[in-house]
Amino acid sequence: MNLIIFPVILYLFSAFFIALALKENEKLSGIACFSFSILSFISVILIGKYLILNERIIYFVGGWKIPIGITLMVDNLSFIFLFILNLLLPLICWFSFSYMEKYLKAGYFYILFSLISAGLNGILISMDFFNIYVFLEISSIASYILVSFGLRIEELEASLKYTILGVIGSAFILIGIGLILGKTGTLNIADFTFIAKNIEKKQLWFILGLFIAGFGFKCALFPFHFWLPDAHSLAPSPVSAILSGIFIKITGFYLLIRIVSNIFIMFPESKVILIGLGLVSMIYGAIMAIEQNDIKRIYAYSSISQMGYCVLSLGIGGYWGYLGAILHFIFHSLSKSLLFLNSGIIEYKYGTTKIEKLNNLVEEMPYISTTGFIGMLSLAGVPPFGCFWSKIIIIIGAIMSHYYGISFICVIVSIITLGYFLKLQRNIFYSKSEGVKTGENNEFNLNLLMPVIILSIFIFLSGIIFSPYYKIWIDKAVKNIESFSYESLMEK
Amino acid sequence: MVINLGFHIFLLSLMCIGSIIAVASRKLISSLVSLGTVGMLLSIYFLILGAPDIAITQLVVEILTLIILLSAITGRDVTADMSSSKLYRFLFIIIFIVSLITFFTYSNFIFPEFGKPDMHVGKEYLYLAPEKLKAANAVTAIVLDFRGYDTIGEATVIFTAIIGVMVLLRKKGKKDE
Amino acid sequence: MIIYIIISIMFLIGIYGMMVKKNIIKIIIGMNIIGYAVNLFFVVLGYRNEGIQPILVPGIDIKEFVEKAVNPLPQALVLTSIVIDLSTICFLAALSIRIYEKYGTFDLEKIRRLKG
Amino acid sequence: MNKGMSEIVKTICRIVSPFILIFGISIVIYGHLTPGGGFPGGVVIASAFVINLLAYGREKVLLKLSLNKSDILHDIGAILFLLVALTGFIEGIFFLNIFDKGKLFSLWSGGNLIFSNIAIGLKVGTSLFLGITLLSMARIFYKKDKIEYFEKEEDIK
Repeated sequence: MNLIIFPVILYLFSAFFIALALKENEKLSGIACFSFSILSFISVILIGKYLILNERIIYFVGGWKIPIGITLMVDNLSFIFLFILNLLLPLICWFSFSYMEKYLKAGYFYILFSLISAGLNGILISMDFFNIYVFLEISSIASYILVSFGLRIEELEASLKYTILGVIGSAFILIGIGLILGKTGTLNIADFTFIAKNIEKKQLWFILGLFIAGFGFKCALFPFHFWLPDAHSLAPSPVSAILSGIFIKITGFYLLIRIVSNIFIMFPESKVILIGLGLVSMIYGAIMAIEQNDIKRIYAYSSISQMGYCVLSLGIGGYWGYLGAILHFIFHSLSKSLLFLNSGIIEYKYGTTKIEKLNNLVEEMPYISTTGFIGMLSLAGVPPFGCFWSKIIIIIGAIMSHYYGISFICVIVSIITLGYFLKLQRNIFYSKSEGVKTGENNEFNLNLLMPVIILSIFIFLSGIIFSPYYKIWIDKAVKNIESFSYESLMEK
Repeated sequence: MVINLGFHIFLLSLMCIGSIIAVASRKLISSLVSLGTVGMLLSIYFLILGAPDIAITQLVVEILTLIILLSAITGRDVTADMSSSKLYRFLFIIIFIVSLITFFTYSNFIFPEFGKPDMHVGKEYLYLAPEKLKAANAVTAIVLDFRGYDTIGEATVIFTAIIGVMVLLRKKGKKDE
Repeated sequence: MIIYIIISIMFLIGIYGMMVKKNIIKIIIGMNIIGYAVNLFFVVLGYRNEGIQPILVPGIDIKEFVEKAVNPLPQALVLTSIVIDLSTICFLAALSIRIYEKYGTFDLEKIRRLKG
Repeated sequence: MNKGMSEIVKTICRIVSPFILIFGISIVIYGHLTPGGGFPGGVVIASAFVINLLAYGREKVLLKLSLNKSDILHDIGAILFLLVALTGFIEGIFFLNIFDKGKLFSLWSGGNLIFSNIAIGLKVGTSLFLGITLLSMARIFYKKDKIEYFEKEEDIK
């Protein structure tokens, strides 16, 4: 099944090819990057087609068997992440055509875009600790650079902060990998879980702690969140859409799922830590979002809050908890990317995202206000849209596991979310107060508009036609989280 | 080569002292020099630990790191580094004490045993590299063949960093600024 | 055990440099020390008492080689990790040059504009 | 023109740097037999150019290996390594070593290891040279209020 490795190879080749031949020509490099991302999307669809009949794909790089070589694996859980990632990337690339026109040497942007995509795809298909670390580093370094792409002072500083914290997080992860190597002599996840069965628990808790801290840095859980608001709000908007929409979920959340529920199965206590961290960052993000005065900063704090929901739901566990975590990941990815792209259009047209400078945009940008409205309603959890279903499932999960207080807090935070989004919506789109910005630049830029509209249609449909089409996949993924253990791969 | 534990500890403590000087020194130049000392000691220690590949790499990478950092500070303001945040220092002292206590109490559980690695994968490599791959250097065989996929990633990391340097040293970020 | 503890002290010194110091170059130095500590940790993991280097030279039997050589796997990983550190330092040096150009100082105290 | 460092340094550099270059190349080529390989060798090759850069100043080095050229070379190195990996697809598996393995301790042994070593050596050497040159040039250009590196190179020619 050679197809599994195609997304990574395609994106790597795209990066090298653009760097070699096209980087001086912005348009051509954009088109090349877009076509490679479409190819990658097609290969992911084909992987999905294969997964209908088979439970998982296992691939031995170089033909070396499990403990020796690097083994790749895609199962239904990683397929859902792969699908969302490769669905968003072409759209964001398309959006960048017009948005990146303003930047000097935008050819480099597409190189870095390809690199970050290659890194994220590589994390998702891998089944080897060190391989995951290497691809994590590729995508992280590319994201540090992308944050500072505009070379404004604030961007440089945000990038510096992000780099420092990211390096500390990576160091934790690397030390954890080293301890795994020292304890068991292997780097393969399946081999490790097979051996770890016979190791005493007290030998392993430190590794788990290091991993939770490291991936906590990556997905901005509460004590490790300092970098996120600056980095996500100051980066160019397509970059914010990648970072907030998908990057923190794959580098943080996906790997946390794997670590907590598939690899370190012997530690049910870790779930309690996740509930605590998730709860605190959920509340913290929501409260901080209220008092911000910049659109993108509100979205960034909202990201912290919504990641809190995901991690909380992962910690609650059980069928409903895992279902809620996966669904919330999907809907939050789509909606948050949509919102960041939306704010990117506003930034493109008006040059600012400060709330007090923007007024009554609904007359000048009817499309944008509609799509933004859809995204915000979805994130705030208003009934027909996606996040309503995921939030209600998380609440059900909390009640089923007898965490009544937590379900109550979830409802409260959801109301706060609705509050600050409605306030934002009213302030920038509908308020007719003084200082209305009357540029007549209501131009109809398809490159900017189409990705946003496509995304909002996705969100609308995925919310309304809830179950029948993709419920099978999500059920399979939930089953993967609940009962899959890597050691079953070792018996063959 | 038989080395007693004392020599290991001696070299390691030298490195520790060097890194303390590197962090604490007031002048950037002197802290860079002591950083270089630590790197060179590290390279020697790698050689003693039976890792000549890494020793070469560490030696040259150390030199290049120093050149990079020196080229970043030469001609610029390198006055004494006095400032350090009080809150973070306090936090750090807590972290330091807590982690030291943890390491000392649980060291048997946290760390693997020194000098007796688990070789159930390592032995396979040592056997397969000369026997099947006909490569004398097991480390190169791992880097480029058994785990070659990692090395693609590694080459990509350097590539990314160089692209990053090019991006950061552009004339300006946006066209209209 | 004492060897691992000294290495972790070195790691903590690096963390100190990154957390407490406010000079960008100092932060890079702290990062470098963290990298040293991690690399050292990996190589020490693979060390075998009275081990030989994992490179076959003519005259040694393969069986003897397998029994005696140190673990080559951590060394291969360290090679990767050294390069990753070098790349990060390259990038950070460029970033600090850029920041210096805007502010005329490496001191973060005078630079800090962003809150929270 | 009194650029770069003193005459002693220049002379020593002139004598030493070819040896460093050859040493680097030999580390790359014999990487599968002796300690070394693509990465250490590439770094040594880069340092051979970098000491010239330090001793003579950048103009003289850039005449030998210009920035444009090293920019292209490091992309080519990356693509070459990817292609070596892709040769495995001829027999159906990514990264499969399909070449003849040869005899132990001879130069041709280990199948594609030597190609990978050369590709990585090229990539690492040129990209580090590129990075360090750019970093050292940034200072000079900021002073002259001229930052873009490709512009400056045309002045040299």
